[in-house]
Amino acid sequence: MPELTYGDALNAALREEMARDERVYLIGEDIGAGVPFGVTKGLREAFGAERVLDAPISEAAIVGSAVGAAMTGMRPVVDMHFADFVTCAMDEVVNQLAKSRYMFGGQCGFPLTLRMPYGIGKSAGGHHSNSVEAWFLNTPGLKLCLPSTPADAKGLLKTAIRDDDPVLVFEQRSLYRVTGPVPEGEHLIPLGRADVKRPGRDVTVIATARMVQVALEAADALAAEGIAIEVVDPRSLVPLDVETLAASVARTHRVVIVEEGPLTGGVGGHLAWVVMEAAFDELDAPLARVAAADVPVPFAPILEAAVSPQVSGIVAAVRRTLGLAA
Amino acid sequence: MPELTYGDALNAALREEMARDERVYLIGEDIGAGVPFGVTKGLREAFGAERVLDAPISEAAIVGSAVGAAMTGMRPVVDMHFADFVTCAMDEVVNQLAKSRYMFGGQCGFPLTLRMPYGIGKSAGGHHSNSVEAWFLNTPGLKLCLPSTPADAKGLLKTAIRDDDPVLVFEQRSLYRVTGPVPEGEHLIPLGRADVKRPGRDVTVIATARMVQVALEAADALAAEGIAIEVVDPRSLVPLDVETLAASVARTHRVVIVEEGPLTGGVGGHLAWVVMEAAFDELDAPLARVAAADVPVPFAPILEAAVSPQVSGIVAAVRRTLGLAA
Amino acid sequence: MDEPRLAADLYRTVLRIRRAEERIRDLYAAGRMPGFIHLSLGQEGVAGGVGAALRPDDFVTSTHRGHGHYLAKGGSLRRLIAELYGKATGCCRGKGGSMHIADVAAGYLGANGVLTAGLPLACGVGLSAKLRRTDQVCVAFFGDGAANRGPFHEAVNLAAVWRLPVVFVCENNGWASTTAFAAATAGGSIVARASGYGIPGLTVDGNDALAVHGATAAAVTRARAGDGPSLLEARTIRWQGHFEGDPQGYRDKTEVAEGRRSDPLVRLADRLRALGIWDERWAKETEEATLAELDEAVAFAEASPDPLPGDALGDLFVRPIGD
Amino acid sequence: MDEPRLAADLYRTVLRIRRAEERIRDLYAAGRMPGFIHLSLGQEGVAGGVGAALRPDDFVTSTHRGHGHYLAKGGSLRRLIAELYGKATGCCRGKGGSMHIADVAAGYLGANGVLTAGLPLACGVGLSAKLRRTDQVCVAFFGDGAANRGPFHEAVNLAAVWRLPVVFVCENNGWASTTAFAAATAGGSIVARASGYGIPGLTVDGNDALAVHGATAAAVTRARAGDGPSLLEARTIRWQGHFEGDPQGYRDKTEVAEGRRSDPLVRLADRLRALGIWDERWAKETEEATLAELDEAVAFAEASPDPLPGDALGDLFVRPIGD
Ligand SMILES: Cc1ncc(C[n+]2csc(CCOP(=O)(O)OP(=O)(O)O)c2C)c(N)n1
Ligand SMILES: Cc1ncc(C[n+]2csc(CCOP(=O)(O)OP(=O)(O)O)c2C)c(N)n1
Ligand SMILES: [Mg+2]
Ligand SMILES: [Mg+2]
Repeated sequence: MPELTYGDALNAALREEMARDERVYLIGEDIGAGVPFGVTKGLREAFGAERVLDAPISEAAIVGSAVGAAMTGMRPVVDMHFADFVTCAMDEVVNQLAKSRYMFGGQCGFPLTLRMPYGIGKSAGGHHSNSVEAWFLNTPGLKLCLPSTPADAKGLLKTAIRDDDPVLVFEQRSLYRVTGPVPEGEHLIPLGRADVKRPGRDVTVIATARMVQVALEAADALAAEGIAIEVVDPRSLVPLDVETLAASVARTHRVVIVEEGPLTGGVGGHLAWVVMEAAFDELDAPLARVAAADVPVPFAPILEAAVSPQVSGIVAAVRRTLGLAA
Repeated sequence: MPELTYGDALNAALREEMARDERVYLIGEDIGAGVPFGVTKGLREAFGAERVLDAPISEAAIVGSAVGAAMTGMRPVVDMHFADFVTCAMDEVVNQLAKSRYMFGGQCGFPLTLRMPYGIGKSAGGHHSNSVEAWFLNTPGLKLCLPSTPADAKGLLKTAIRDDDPVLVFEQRSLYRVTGPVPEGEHLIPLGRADVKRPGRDVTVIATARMVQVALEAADALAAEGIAIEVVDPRSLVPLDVETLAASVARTHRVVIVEEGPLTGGVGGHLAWVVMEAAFDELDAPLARVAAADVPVPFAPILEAAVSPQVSGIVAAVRRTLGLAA
Repeated sequence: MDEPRLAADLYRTVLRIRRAEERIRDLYAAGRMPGFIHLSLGQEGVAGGVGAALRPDDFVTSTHRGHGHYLAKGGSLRRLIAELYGKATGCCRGKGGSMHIADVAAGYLGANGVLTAGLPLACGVGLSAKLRRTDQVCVAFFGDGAANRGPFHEAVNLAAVWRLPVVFVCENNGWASTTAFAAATAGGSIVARASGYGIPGLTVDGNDALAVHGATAAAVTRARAGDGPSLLEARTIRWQGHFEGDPQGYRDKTEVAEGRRSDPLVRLADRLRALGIWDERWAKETEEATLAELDEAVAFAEASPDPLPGDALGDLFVRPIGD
Repeated sequence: MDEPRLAADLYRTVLRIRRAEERIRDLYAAGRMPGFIHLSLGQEGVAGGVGAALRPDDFVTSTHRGHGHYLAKGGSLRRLIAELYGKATGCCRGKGGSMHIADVAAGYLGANGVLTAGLPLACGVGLSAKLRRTDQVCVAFFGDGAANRGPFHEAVNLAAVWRLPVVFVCENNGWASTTAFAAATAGGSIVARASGYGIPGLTVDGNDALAVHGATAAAVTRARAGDGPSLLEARTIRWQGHFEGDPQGYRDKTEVAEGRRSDPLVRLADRLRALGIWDERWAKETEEATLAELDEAVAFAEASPDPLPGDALGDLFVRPIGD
């Protein structure tokens, strides 16, 4: 299996789906040149400027137009540039995209994929570092996935594009250059199928996207002291694979939930709730959560690191869950 | 103590604070005429059109301008018309209002009050019925309160206006005509102080805004079968009075959390997490949640009722928590 | 189409909207319909004129005041009324309501509870037509108040720079709820903004359905030919309150009284007379047919079943979760 | 101010920005500064000309390319450089960075990571001045690309209809990242949009700091007098990539080479020569003083302490939760 970066795996997914279905087109700012993260590079050359549309800086019109196109036979893939800027198209995502099928009484589908490059990394500052998936978790009508590896990136993006419903794909910015094996061609990962990234008997650690990588580092550190954590990656939050999560908890009886966004009101609260609902009696200890501090993301590297979830934080939470000194 | 409607209590708060501090001004759409809910009626006559500003339909400019005014000495009170339309000013709330003080390194305050008429009621349809507070719970830099009674409405709004930080006041639309005793003049309710709306020994029911009223109805129904629920109203979600919640749970050992918005990713998940953190060992049964279904709010009364949390749902959840047949 | 035929058609359409809106007003007042209702009484000339300039396979994105737009686009009166009743037979199966009437098959891509939201949607519909190599056109309706929201700017610029087959139709009725046009809008008109985007802008008397038709037809022809969008501003008058039940303390009663002198239906009748083809019998038959259709539609709605509570959970996804 | 004095002042300001941006470019390339950097090299004439037309108690809202705006508004070079280093002594105590420089006391109300966000803010600053009965003015800077976002429209309309003391200054450098101006913007110019709002619009050569100053001063006078906003479009050239490190595959190298012929600093020097007041010694002293200030600022930043990790939790609220 070839090794690709996460970014190139996404590029391959776009390329394959555009070749497969001419209704698929891309729209965003500066995507013709592959800006800002290289994911769309070479696609304008391959498919023409008509299918790789460099839009004006008009997020509301970019997303809104894609909603209009989706309801009239096209399958747009929208590049949000930075997920932070979804704030500039919030109405289009929430009131038009997510709700219209339902409010139309099911008259048509809205097969739109919204690519959301997000997250903390490289001191990009408070307007370019946010995790915004919690907003959309509370917005019925959207499916959400967050790939953590190059293979998942390809498989989930391809699935998202073929889905007849709106899917938001959250791509953690710092993962774009991470490499891993990626199946060639037809590689589809269904939404709602979690993946155990590392098995372990002691504690279930639930994490998505870049937090999976951080959790895997924590797993190595903990393995050194004989603690085996199981890293479970839900891969999609809507739909959510409750069964796999519950099965893991039934084995470990202890749970740590890791997320990159702020703790208060974060997706971890929802996951904690789901686990509790599904496996309350299995829990031998209170659930623990590791999340960003409840502040915007600051600029200076020292501060940025101070607010972000770190390996050390996961290690401490796992130990706490096991009743050990943190 | 005079009886006032919730709407008139808010009106009194605005009137008193405008009289008290000339830096306070109101801005929104059609507020001069007191539209849409009558909360601002008479204020233009009392304080002049310069302090009760009828803006163009330009939500981004309404909120954005208020942020600019707040950082240069004014204390704007923004009327969002319907909280749903905050989607049209999401960047201004999230990236400008919530973050700027922090990102400026604390150079100035942003004393802005954002009034958010929200929620389900009277078949207003999917674009005029939403609970959006969960988005802002995950947005550090904002304080959030949700008054449930006329007295709380007055006391919390007055406090919000005097607060040097941004405060979002979520006013459930259906409460505007509910009446209750309201203290005259200087009546301030600090943020972060929960209120036990009805004491009870068996189950703690946590609810805000209109859900408090529904929970109180459920309390009556349950009292008839000898079950005494304690209805605790956090009143503000940021800051959150964890102590009062935990103390109640320490008495009842059982918790039902009620919210008006969709279950998945809702504020109830956060509250469940907080309760678990604070009182895991006190819990004799899994927490239960009552929330809206995970769909947009439909139009037809039958459908609207079907998706909304009802007294019957709370009663069933309480019984389930007690191990009784629902 | 020759003018007599067109004028007669427009008369029929405007009459149909007029009578439907009047009936809705009365039914709503009688408590038969839940929710909020915004009527287009007085503004029917705009809907009629625009609708007549479109093909069945063209598209429209609409507003909270959209009943007339829907009917003029070939919408079903039965399914409209049933939706306003919140019945299972409504065009949105009772999930939408007045502010969210939609009929994708009729090319009516939704009223909208969010002002100005339809303009970006229309750009995408136009883009879709372009990419699918059809010559379909999309009209985006919006009010004078809605023209002050940002998506107006983004959409008009996008359509202009990409030469999308979109016609932006502003119904300027002088009011945005309680706010007078001039109090909220700089520049004196909406159409004044067109030149900044290098696109044609045209003001038209919105109460003259024939004039609206002419202006729209020209803009549609241009759009179909690939020459890009136009901005039309139809000046008209809102006879009712902003919403049904609006006490209207903010406006002078004489305004509507004067406005009624420019009734688009009367003006069409006058035009038919001037063309020498007005026929009392035809008018009577048209009136009767219109009322008969309406009676039937109301009866249909009344007799239709309510949705079932369990229906509330359907229609969210094409592929429901768990399937 | 007489022209010689003004030209000399502008020369000093433009030089200060030029040397600062060059030094930042080099320090960033050397890995001394984290994050992203957008430089205004080539565009200093706009910042200089605008800044000189403002009083210390006036305000500016700025953009991601804002270092020059800050310095021209009387900003502190030390605190700017320290912020770019992410140091505790930076103007935002290391929490902002290049895209978020802010200095409220200097009337510099923030660079912004969100394009166009500064325009609505500026309206509120203008409204605040009006309500507080001062005659302060706020300038909102934005790029040609940012002019296509909705808040541009909302803000310009609001300022126009309320006659707010705001001056909208578009720096049109021909590019929005990799996207050429004409590919994204209908109408041929930004200033063409002014008439739609009934406000004055003026195009000015952004590389001619004196011309920028003149146009801004007129707009500021108008704003101070209560006559409302103006829209200026300063045509200029971005010498660097969009951000430092941008490979710029999308643009022709000759463009910048040609642009450099219209160097705002050289043009000021030429003007001083034409006025007969160019003095080599003065120029040398000015250069030396500028570099000395810069050296000192860099040394200050280098020597400054990093923030403490615990500082990350502060500055969120005026009244922190739990207090
Ligand atoms: C984004 C948004 N803001 C505010 C509202 C509330 N609202 C509904 S209709 C209306 C007035 C609209 O005026 P106009 O666009 O002129 O249309 P008209 O009602 O005159 O047909 C307002 C403010 C809304 N629905 N959406
Ligand atoms: C709302 C928003 N959309 C997109 C971006 C990403 N972005 C940053 S700068 C830029 C180009 C800006 O062009 P222009 O406004 O002309 O300013 P310039 O860079 O030329 O100074 C883009 C697309 C952003 N920061 N904010
Ligand atoms: Mg209107
Ligand atoms: Mg530019």
